Order: sequence, then structure tokens, then C-alpha cells
Amino acid sequence: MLETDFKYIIDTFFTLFSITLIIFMVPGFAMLEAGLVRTKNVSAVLTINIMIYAVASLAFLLIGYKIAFGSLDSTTSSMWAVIMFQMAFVGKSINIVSGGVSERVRIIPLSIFTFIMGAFIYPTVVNFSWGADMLRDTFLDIKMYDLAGSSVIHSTGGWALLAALLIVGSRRGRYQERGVKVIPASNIPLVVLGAFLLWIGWFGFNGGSVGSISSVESADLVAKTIINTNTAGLCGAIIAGVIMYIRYKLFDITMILNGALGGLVAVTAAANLYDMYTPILVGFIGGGLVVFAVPLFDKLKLDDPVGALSVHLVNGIWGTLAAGIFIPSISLMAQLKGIVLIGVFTFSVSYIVLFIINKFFKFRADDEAQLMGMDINECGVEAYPEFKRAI
Amino acid sequence: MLETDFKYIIDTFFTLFSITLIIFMVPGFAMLEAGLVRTKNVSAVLTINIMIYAVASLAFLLIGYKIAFGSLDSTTSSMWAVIMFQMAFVGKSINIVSGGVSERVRIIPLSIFTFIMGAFIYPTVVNFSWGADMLRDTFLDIKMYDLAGSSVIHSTGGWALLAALLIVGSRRGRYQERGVKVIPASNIPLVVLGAFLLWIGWFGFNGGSVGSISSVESADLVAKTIINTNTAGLCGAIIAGVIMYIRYKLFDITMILNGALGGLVAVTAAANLYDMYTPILVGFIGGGLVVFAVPLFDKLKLDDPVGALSVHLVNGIWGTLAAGIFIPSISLMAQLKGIVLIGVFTFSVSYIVLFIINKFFKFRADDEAQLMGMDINECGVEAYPEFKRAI
Amino acid sequence: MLETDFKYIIDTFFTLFSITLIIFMVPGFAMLEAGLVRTKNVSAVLTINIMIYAVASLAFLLIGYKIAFGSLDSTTSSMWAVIMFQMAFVGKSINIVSGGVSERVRIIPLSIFTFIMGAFIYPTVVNFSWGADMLRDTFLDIKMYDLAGSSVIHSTGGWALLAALLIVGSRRGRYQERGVKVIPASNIPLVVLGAFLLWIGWFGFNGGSVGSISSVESADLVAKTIINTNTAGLCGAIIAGVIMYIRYKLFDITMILNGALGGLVAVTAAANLYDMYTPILVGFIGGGLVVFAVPLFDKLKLDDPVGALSVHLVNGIWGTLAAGIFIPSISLMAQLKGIVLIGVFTFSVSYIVLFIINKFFKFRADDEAQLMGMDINECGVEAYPEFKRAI
Amino acid sequence: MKRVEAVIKPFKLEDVKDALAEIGITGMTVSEVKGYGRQKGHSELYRGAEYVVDFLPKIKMEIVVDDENVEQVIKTIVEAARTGKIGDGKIFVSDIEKIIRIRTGETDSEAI
Amino acid sequence: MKRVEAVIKPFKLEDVKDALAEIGITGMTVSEVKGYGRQKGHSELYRGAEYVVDFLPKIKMEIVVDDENVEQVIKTIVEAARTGKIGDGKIFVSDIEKIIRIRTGETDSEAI
Amino acid sequence: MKRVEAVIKPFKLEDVKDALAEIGITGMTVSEVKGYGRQKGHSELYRGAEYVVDFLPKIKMEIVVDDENVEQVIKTIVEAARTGKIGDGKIFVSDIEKIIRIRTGETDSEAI
Ligand SMILES: Nc1ncnc2c1ncn2[C@@H]1O[C@H](COP(=O)(O)OP(=O)(O)O)[C@@H](O)[C@H]1O
Ligand SMILES: Nc1ncnc2c1ncn2[C@@H]1O[C@H](COP(=O)(O)OP(=O)(O)O)[C@@H](O)[C@H]1O
Ligand SMILES: Nc1ncnc2c1ncn2[C@@H]1O[C@H](COP(=O)(O)OP(=O)(O)O)[C@@H](O)[C@H]1O
Repeated sequence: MLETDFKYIIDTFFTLFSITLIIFMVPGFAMLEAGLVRTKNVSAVLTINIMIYAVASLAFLLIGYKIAFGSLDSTTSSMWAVIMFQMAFVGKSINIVSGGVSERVRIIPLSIFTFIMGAFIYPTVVNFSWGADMLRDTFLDIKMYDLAGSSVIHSTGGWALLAALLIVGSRRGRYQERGVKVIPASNIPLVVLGAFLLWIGWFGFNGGSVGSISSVESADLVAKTIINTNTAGLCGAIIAGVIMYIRYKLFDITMILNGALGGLVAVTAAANLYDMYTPILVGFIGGGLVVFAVPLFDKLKLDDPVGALSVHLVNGIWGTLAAGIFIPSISLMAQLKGIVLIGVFTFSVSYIVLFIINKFFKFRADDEAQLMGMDINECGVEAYPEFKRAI
Repeated sequence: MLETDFKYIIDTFFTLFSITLIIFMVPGFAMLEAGLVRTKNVSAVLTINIMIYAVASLAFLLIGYKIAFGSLDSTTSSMWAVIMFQMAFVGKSINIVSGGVSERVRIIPLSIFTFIMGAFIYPTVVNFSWGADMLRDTFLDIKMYDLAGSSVIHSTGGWALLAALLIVGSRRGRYQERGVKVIPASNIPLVVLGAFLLWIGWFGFNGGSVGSISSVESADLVAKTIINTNTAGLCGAIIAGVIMYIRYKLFDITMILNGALGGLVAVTAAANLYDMYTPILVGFIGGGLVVFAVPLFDKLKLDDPVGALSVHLVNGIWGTLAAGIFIPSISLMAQLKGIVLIGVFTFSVSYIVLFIINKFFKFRADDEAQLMGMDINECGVEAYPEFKRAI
Repeated sequence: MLETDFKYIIDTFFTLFSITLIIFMVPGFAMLEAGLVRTKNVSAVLTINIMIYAVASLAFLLIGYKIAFGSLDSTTSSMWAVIMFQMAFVGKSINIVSGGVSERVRIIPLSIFTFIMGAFIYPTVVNFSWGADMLRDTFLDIKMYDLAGSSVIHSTGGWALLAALLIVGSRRGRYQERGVKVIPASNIPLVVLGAFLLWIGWFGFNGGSVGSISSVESADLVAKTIINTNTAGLCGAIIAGVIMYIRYKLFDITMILNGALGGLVAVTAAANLYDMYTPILVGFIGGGLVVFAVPLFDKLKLDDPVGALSVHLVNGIWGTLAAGIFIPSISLMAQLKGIVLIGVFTFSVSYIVLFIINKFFKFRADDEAQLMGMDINECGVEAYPEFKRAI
Repeated sequence: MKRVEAVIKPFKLEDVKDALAEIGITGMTVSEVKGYGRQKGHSELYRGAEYVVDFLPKIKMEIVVDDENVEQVIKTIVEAARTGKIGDGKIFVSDIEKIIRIRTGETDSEAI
Repeated sequence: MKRVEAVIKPFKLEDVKDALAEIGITGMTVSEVKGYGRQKGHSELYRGAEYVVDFLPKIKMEIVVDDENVEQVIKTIVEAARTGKIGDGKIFVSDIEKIIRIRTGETDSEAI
Repeated sequence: MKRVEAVIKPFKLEDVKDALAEIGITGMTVSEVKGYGRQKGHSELYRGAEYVVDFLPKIKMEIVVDDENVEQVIKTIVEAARTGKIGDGKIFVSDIEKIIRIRTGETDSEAI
């Protein structure tokens, strides 16, 4: 057998393995968000998660893929595997948006935005940074290093969410005169399950982004990427737990999980390049940032029920910078330029698109609908109809 | 290293990967069904799911495998992997039956039927269509193309369910004079989780059925099979959502998920042969069929709490036909013949077996037992004892 | 390409595959335990599961790995994959401890013990049995065969749990004058989900422990290991169901799942060496032992809410012995010696460590805290705040 | 005005509600309660230990009516809720001194 | 002593509680109930079949007070709970003969 | 006939039920309620914000008895439910005019 054939086979198989892990993130996001919102909004949040996977993936397959990469070809592993691998990413960035505006967003306008983001906005960002690169040789060319998308996926989702929060506004009754009304998560086991499905999916996300496992060097790289990814998650969880305990003598499990996810986002930009110990630092800082960012965004009245801004935007930025700080061959300036350009582009385009959609289909459910719950108003199906609601 | 050795190793590994994904369908079916039934029947439904996996798999290992395939040997990949791959399929067809008769079926008679179906009925169907083929050279020889079992697994399960519904009857109070009593799902997050575990399991189901990944061509085929499988699922979900919204201005999430599963069933017969776009059509039609079939079966007073007939029987048939319609090299007549023969065989044999078992052990729990719930009567363990039940 | 390169690549990939499956056991244990405890203790149990994964893994990476194996090198597959594979094991043995003392254990002292067990106790046991073997050439040298840790993981966890139960004591109100107070599981679907995530994880646990898949023989061995593992699980479930039905005419689903897990633990010592039929016997006995052990431990007032002693300690011992009984080349005496040495070492060291920690930080929450629930006292976050608690 | 309280078997709720609607009663407040009485609970099994569930699920209906309707309401409930088996439940009648409809401020009979 | 029972819309609980606290009422017992009345339930959709959810979630507050406070309590509740839309709920007043505080054994007005 | 209503701490339910059974009371209706009173709620933490849970879980028992048994029932409940700590709960006694046993149609004392 030819060596190239061997490589083709192995890398196709490995890509399929990675895809599978990444698609576990679909129920991962769904469970995480279903657990974090109130019971009256659970069916709606889940419907949105399914809708995003379906609409964004199809939009990317039919339109976005070509915008991002120009052509469908691949010689080193099966084209179908490569397309599907890229397709598996697109929903993630939109999930970040939908999570942050949950409990008041309506499904129809969000579906329209999902289509536009999956077909155009996200593919354009990919084009700039990983793909065909239409900006090459202009002064806007992005030379940022970003293995698996600290910026391209996570900040992009975060910036779009920021735009969405400005358009959609906060949940009914969240910011009152007497202060912020605390709205606790309704189902903690689902939050944990979702977070770990995301965590495991991340191995495919980052490991698969190495692109090949079919040489001794790349096999090493993939394995190192995965162990480093995991380490940053571990440390994000630990630091969030430690900070919470020091301040409150209590372990807030949702914050610990957000800390872990923050660490995972942060390490994503360069998990393949760090040695075994750097991800510890990257994760500690990432988890710490989450703990401080969550109450901060509440002070700014950016109402984000799942902590998506803190996890994805803040740590997407931190992770992209960290690559420039800890890896000598990566220019911190190039990283910074990438962060800023992606931020400006995504935020402004998303804002305009959201603004226009909002003229025709209001994103925000009115107060009465929010009071009854999005499930009854948008889905007609309650999530837990037989379970009696407590006061 | 010899090329045959290389292929043996890779294909064994790939089969193990596929097996793992398929076995995720065990909790997949379990969560889906646990979420769709009422809280008082959840432990019983889950017990049945575990029982099916245990009894059907053991029956197949000890008896059924030889009926289906004649011998245990395999030269192109490890015999153990091949046996286990086939074993992983058997429970699925019985799960289709158990899902459709849940909330009133008793465990003992169902266990007996599970044994007979796992040891004899399903293996015989496999023998006809994929296996040793005892009908070869008779006028009954089945020449149908069915990659991963639109007919062999899904219609087979569906026909057996139809027989079971005639024997078991509907749930207490379901069809009343004033019309159908709506019995909503009790736990939507579980339904979503289960549906996505099934969805991901399907990658192993269909991808693994290609049989080999160890050449460039077969690697391409496997990857194409998986992306096509996914596409049909996406489109099944989308169309179900669109139809529901047009008719009711509401997104019924359980119907959307059933639509997705319908698309997945439909594409299963020939996911490896379609180009990238045909699965879109196959999935749209599959998902659409589900939306119309669910209320239709209710009109026929076939009480199927999880929509198994609509998903598996209707789309098993549609998928098998679709292969004949869209793939020139597949004869539509051969497909039709396969559908009819499998239907006649499975339905009549299942009916007789169920009828006889029912003489000795009634399948249907009496009304009082259904009123208290199957959990207390069959398991002694309530699913959610600390959660207060709403009116 | 060199054959050694090919093997390196394949075995690295295979190890990464196994790691992923094993890490599914993290949510597996978490869901299992969250489902088995009362609603008021669910967040605490989940927090402990996350803490264990984070603390034990980091402790093992930084300290324990070198104690166990001496050096970080690996020539046959990527060092990073090998390290992570070993890291994935460590949390499991501590999970056994935490599960058994749940609903009254406090998080801070348990975290300290987790660190010590992950950094020192477990690595030392590994050193004796699988690793650098500091006892070699002494009369204490352990020559036991233990493929994937019936003793090294499961009994070790079980012995440490026994020590912990003596220190921590039983849950408030569990053993009363009028007898044992039954405390039912609060969420059966989570128990089922958790058990199946563990089950599937076990394929990586045992299959991965074969160490290589890159020759025809080892591919066969891996496949056989996985099918045998599965068979023992099936039979553990079946026998538990049969015994329960014979005695009570009811199918206690939690016992059936414990039976399955018991079978899985038992086959772990030598799943690669058995023929296709021996695991049936090993699993039947394993599952049967669980059914009898659970009430027995209650008679001894060892209050173990999740059945960890019956599943892991009893079957860890049984599985290690079974290897000696059924495999001619394995000495039953060597197995016995290994069991006793590991037991004496782990129990006594754990007892001393737990005793000292307990002087400074009480493991057991006081009665009032247990009454309110560990969630409010330790986490500040209730697991299901919107769900009304039944009487 | 009187308050008629009925503790009934849960699956009878629909029937009783419909029967009351037929005699023109359209206001009521319902809650889930647990009953303890002559009807004995079932035994459950958990991990090899059997135990008895003492408290049985019941539905409590509260209907506030004018004095002249009390007898008819009682009769209707008894008929619709009776299965003849132990545990069918009880009806308690007590006095209500005053009623106010929050929306309009109407009181007593007008507020029912 | 009187028992004032108010059936109100769930999201008004917080407001009513605060309003009562302001007039010095600090003891009450609250439960979730389902109400059936003029306010009609919403319809839900499940698998292609629409159906009406008859019973609406309500909160029942029970406040036991001395006779002289009854009017003020009623007034406070009405003001705080009113939205003006159908389904705002009702207040029922009935007589209480005796009160005992379990902790101290105090009775009647002292036990409130 | 009288209705004795006791609002108690949830974990005392079993003790009170047993104590009542000992004095021959075998019928009662129980529900979960939330109490607001002198006993203050605990504070919880969520994502860096602390907040107080005002309403505490309590159990309400309703026991309808003949007039002559009222005192004994009260005494029994007080003894079994008392912990001496704030929040032990209250007992309210009110009048019941009529009782009907649905199964048999028996009324008043015969129906208890
Ligand atoms: N003395 C009582 N006080 C309050 N509720 C009672 C009393 N006796 C019975 N009940 C309620 O009535 C229900 C039915 O009573 P039970 O004695 O089981 O049967 P029956 O209705 O046939 O007399 C009980 O479950 C309980 O909720
Ligand atoms: N006759 C009654 N007896 C007991 N509760 C009643 C009665 N009538 C109404 N209620 C309660 O009051 C609530 C509000 O009544 P409804 O007729 O819907 O509107 P409104 O409060 O505007 O009159 C109902 O949901 C029900 O809980
Ligand atoms: N005025 C009242 N009306 C109705 N229920 C009350 C009243 N005061 C107290 N309660 C109930 O009694 C419970 C205990 O009262 P609380 O003041 O906390 O302590 P204590 O029982 O020691 O007096 C409260 O949680 C509440 O359910």
C-alpha cells in the first residue's frame, strides 16, 4: 500500500472520530442550557439548540463552505470528512449567541439570524483566518495563530452575542430597582452532563484541528493537544472552586463548570504548541477570569443566563493573547490585530443584521409571554408538565 | 507489514469504533422513551430497555448469530468485532417494539418475546437479506439493497410493533368517546438527549455498515455515508419544524425530533450511494411523513406513545423505496419485493408468537395497574419519588 | 513508512480513542450518583465528582505518574497519550470512595484525601502491580494478573471506601431502632444514563488496557476483550433481574444496574484471556454477588448509598480470583496474594490518612446540615430549586 | 356562604370537575395532597428492602358556594367521585364569612 | 381570630408579601394550587393534537390575624394583587377558634 | 366537629403521624406548604450573587375530629412536633359543619 493511501485512510478515520466527538457538543450545549434556564423555558431552549444544529449546518453545507474555503477538494483525507468536520464547527458559534439570549428570545427571528450567520458571517470570519483568505496581501490580512478557534469560534460567537444582547435586552424583571434578581438554574445534573459532553467534544475540536494524525510527529501533536486541552479544563475548574470557596465558603457548581469551560476556551488557540505545564497557567487565568467576569457583566446589565460572554468572549480573547504571550514564535501583535479585526467585523455586521431582522420580527418576547414561559408561547410543549413547580 | 494485516487492524479498530457508537443508542433509546412516557411509567420503560439489551444480545450471541450468518468466521477483520457489531444491531429492532407498546406492557411476556425475536425472528430476516440467505435461488430470494437496515432493522421492528399493538391494545383511557386523550411527554430534556444519542449512534450504524475503511475508496464511502446520514437527519428536523409552524404557529419539539429520526431511518438504506444532495430530499420527505403519520395512526387507534410506527415502519419503507427511486442501479421492484416479503414474514410470525405468549402471560397490565403506574406494579421503584406530581 | 511508525500512529490513535471512552465515565459516575442520592444532596455529589476529576488528575499528572511508572517515556506510542490514559484511571478509584460516603461527606476534607490518594496512595498501588514495581525481588512482590484493574482500581477504591465508612459513619437516621430506613433513589433516568456511560467507558478501560491494537493478534485481543467485557455486563444484569423477580416478583432497576456493573468489574481482571463463554459465568456470579452483598453491608451498618462496596470491592476480589480459577496459566495463589497485599496496604494507609484529616476537618456533616441537605450547606446551589419536593 | 372541601382520588378529578360544571359551578381551587386513612398504601422495593408508602396521593377541591347550593354540590361530588372502593375520600363543609373578588372588589355572593 | 385566604396570581406573591410586611404582618403560610374559574387556560400542542390546559397555577396564601386586622389585610392584598385582568383571584375569610404556637404553647392572639 | 390544622417542620411528619396513630387517630390529609414567619430563611449563592430564600418548607396536616378529641389531638401534636427551636409551627382550630364519606354516604361523626 502506498504511504499516501495509508495516510489518507488513517486521517479520514481520525477526522470521523473527531467529528463524532464534536457532534456530542450538540447535546452538550443543549443539556447545559436546558439545565441553566428556568423550567418554563426549557423546551424553547432545546428547540433552539436543535434548530441551530439543523439550520446552521445545512446553510454551511449549501452556501457557507464555499465562502470559507473556496473549493470542496481535499487530497490528504476524504473530502466528505473534511466538509463535515468544518460543518460541525459552525453551530457552536451560534450556540454561544443563543445561550446568552435565552429565556426571552423568539425562535423565528433567531432562525433567520442562524441562517445568515451560518451561511455568511461565520464563513467570512473563517475565510479571513483559516480559509481562502480574501484579505491576503491587504493591510487587513490576519496572521493570528488560532489552532481551533479561541477567536474564530469563541470570540466570534461572543461578539455576535454582545450585539444580540444590545438588541434583545434583558429578561423581564432581571434588573430591578432593588438590584439584580437572582434566577437560579433549574436542573443541575443537566448542567453537569452538558458541560462534560462539551469537555469531551473539545478533544475532537482541538485534537481534530491538528489536521492529521498520520505521522509520528502529528500523532504526538494530537495527543499533546488533547492532554493540554484537558489540563486547562481541570485548572479552570479548580481555580473557580478555590475562589468561590475563599469568598463565600461555598462551592457554586455552575461557576466551577463555567470555570472549566473558560479554561477550555482559553487553551484552544494553541493547545498543540504549549508544553505540558503552560496549560495549567492558561487554565488558571481562564477560570479566574470567568469568576470575575460573570458579576461584572451583570453590573453592565448584560443579561446572560448561561455565562456565555464570560466563557467564550473573555476567554476567547485571553486564549488568543496567551498564544502570543507564551509561544515565542507567535507575534503578540498579530494576535491582537486578529482579535480586533474579528471583533470589529463580527460585532458590527451582526449588529446590523440583528437590527434589521428585529424591525420585522421582534427578537424579544413580550413580558406576558416571558411570564408564562417561552415553552407555552413558542413550542406549545412544556418541558416537565407532570412535575409540580415550587414557589 | 502486509497490506492485509494493515487492513485487518484498521478495519477491526474501525468496527470497534462503530460498535461503540451503536451502543450509545442503548442509553439513547432509554432516555428518549423515558422522556416520552408519563412519570409513573419511567422506571418500567427503563427496565425494559436494559432487559432488551441484555436478553436480545445474549440470545443473539448464543443462538441468533449462527442462524443469521451460518458461521462465526471472518478473515478481513477480527471475528470478535464482527460478531459484536452484529450483536449491537439486534436490540434496536426490539426497542422499536417496546417503545410503541410502553406504558401498559408487562415485563415478563415482553422478555419472552425479546428472547424469541433476538434468537430467531430477527436473525431469520437477516439471513434472508444480508446473511447466509437460505432463500437463495428460490423465487422468494430477496435482492433488495439495504445498507444498514431501513428494512432489515427498522421495518422489521415496525411490523413486529404493529402485531404487538393489535395484541396489546391501547393505553387505559387513551381513546375515549369525546376523542383522543392527549398524554404529553413528561421530560423533554431526556427526549432531546436520547434523540441525539441515537443520532450520533447512527454514524456508527450506517458508517460501520459500509464494512471497511481500509482503502481510499472505502474511506471515502464511509465518510460520505456519515455526512449523508447526518444531512437527512438535519432535513427531517427542519421540515417537521416548518410544517408544525405553518399549521400551528408552534414548534412541537417532540415532532421535530421524530422528524429527524424519520430522516435518519429513511437514509439508512443507501446513505453510501447517494450524492451529497439527495439525502436532503430523502430527509425532507421522511420528516414530512412522520408529521402526517403520527395523527393518522391515532385515527386508526394504534396507540404508539413514542411515534415508533411513524419513524421506523413508515420511513423504513420509504427509505427502502427511495434507494430504488434515486439510485439507477437499484431495482425498485426488488426493493418492493423485499419490503413486502419482510413485512409478511415478520408481521405474521410476530403475531403468532405474541398471540401464543399472550395466552400464558398477558402482555397488557390491567387498568388498575396502569392507573397506579407500571413502575409500582412491575419494578417497585418509582422514577422520581421525591418530585411532587402536578395535577 | 516504517512498520514501527505505523504501529506508533495506530496505537496512539487507539489510546486516544480509549481515553475518550474512559473520560465518559466522569459524567457516568456523576449521573449515576446524582440519580441515587436524595434531591437535597445532588449538587454536592456532582460538585464532588467534578472536584475528583480535577484534583486527582492534576495530582497524578504532577506527582503520581512518576511514583507509579518512574519515567514519562514511551516508545511504542505517544507519551502524551500514555500519560493521559493512566491519568484517566486515577479518578475512578476515588469515585468509588466518594460514591459510598455521599449524602453526608463534606467537600473540603474529601478534596484533601483526593489529593493524597491521587498523588500517592493509588500511584503506589499501581507501582506495585503494573508499574515500576518497587517491591520486585522482595517477598512482597505482586505477581497477580490484573488486566485493567479488578484489584488495582476497583478493590483499591473499595478498600479505601471501607476505611472511609468507618471514619465517616452512616447517614443521619439511616439505622434506627425499628430497622433500616429505606432511602430511595431520586432520579432513575440519571441512574440508567450514568450506568450506561460507565458501561461504554469500560470498553475503553479494558480494551485500551490491552495496550496495543497494531498487530493482527492484538487487534483480535482488543476485540475479544471488548466483547467479553460486554458479555459479563449483560449477564450481571440478567442474573440480578432474575433473582429479584424470583424473590420479590418485582424488577428493581437499581439492583439490575448494580448487577451489570458488578459483572463488568469482575471481568476486568482478565477479559482478554477468557474465551467467549467464560464471561457469562463470571458475570452471572458477579451480578449475583451484588444482589446478596447489598443487604449484607446494610446488616453490618456500612451505609453505602450507591452500592459501591458490593460492586467494586466484592467484585474486584471475585474478578481477580476468577482469573486465577478460569485461566490455567494464572496462579490462584498469586491472585490471592495480590488481593491481600493490596487490601492490607490500601485499607491501612487510607484509614490512617483519613483519620488524620478527620482530626482537622470533620468528614461528616452534622445532623442539622444533613437535614437541610448538603447542597445548601456545601454548595449554596440547590439541584432542582423549581421542582416541588414531595412528602 | 360555605366552603365545600372534597378529598378525592386523583383520577376522578376530571369527572368531578365536569359534573360540577354541568350544575353551573365554574369556580374552584384544587391542590394535590397526601391522604392517610383506612386505605392502605402499597409497598415498594428498593435494593432488597421492602417498605410501605403510607401516604396516598389525593386531590383536594375547594368550592365556595352560596348556602343554597351546598347540598347539590355535595350530591354531585359524591356521585362523580364514588368508586365504591375504600379510599374514595371525604367531603368537609365549613363556613365562610366573607368573599372578595380581587379584580373588582365585589364581595360575598357577587364574588363567587 | 380570622383566617384570610387569598388565591392570587403566582407572580404577585412577592409584591403581596412585601405589602403585608409593611403593615406588620410577618406570618403566613403559602401553597401552590390550581385554579379553575372564568379565566380560561391556554391551549397546548402535542404531536399534532391541541388540547386545553384547564387548571391555572395560582398561589394560596393563608394569614391568620386578629379580628381587628382583617380589613386592613384584605385591603392590602387587594391592592397588591390586582392587575385588573380576569383571574386576579379571590379572598375568603373564615373563623379560627383557637391558635397554639407549638414551640412555646402560647395560645390565640399571643400565638399569631 | 373541628378541623385541627398543624403547620410543622417537615422532618417531624413521621413522628407526629405515629403519635397520632397511638391515640387512635388514623385519618388525616397532609400537604407541603411554604412558611413565612419569625424563622428566617437561609441564604443561597448563585454565580457570585447571594440571595435569601424567604419561604421555608413546612408540612400542613389537617385532621378532622369530634369536638371531644380536639384537646388530646392538640396536645399530641405539640409534644411530637416540638423541637424548641424557632419555626416549630402553629396549630389552628376551626369549625366543621358537616362531613360526608364519599364511599358510603355516611355523615358527620360516622364519616370521620
Ligand atoms: N379525619 C380525617 N381528617 C382529615 N382527612 C381525612 C380524615 N380521614 C380521612 N381523611 C382523608 O380522606 C381520605 C380517604 O380516607 P380513607 O379512610 O382512606 O377511606 P374512605 O374515604 O373510604 O373512608 C384519606 O386519604 C385522607 O386524605
Ligand atoms: N367558587 C370558588 N371557590 C373556590 N375558588 C374559586 C372559586 N371561584 C374562583 N376561585 C379561584 O379564584 C381564581 C380566580 O377566579 P376567576 O373566575 O378565574 O377570575 P376572577 O378572579 O377575575 O374572578 C380561580 O382560578 C380559582 O382558583
Ligand atoms: N399568622 C400566620 N398565619 C398563617 N401561618 C402562620 C402565621 N404565623 C406563622 N405561620 C406559619 O407557622 C410557621 C412557623 O412560624 P414562625 O414564626 O417561623 O415560628 P414559630 O413557630 O416558632 O412561631 C411559619 O413558617 C408559617 O408557615
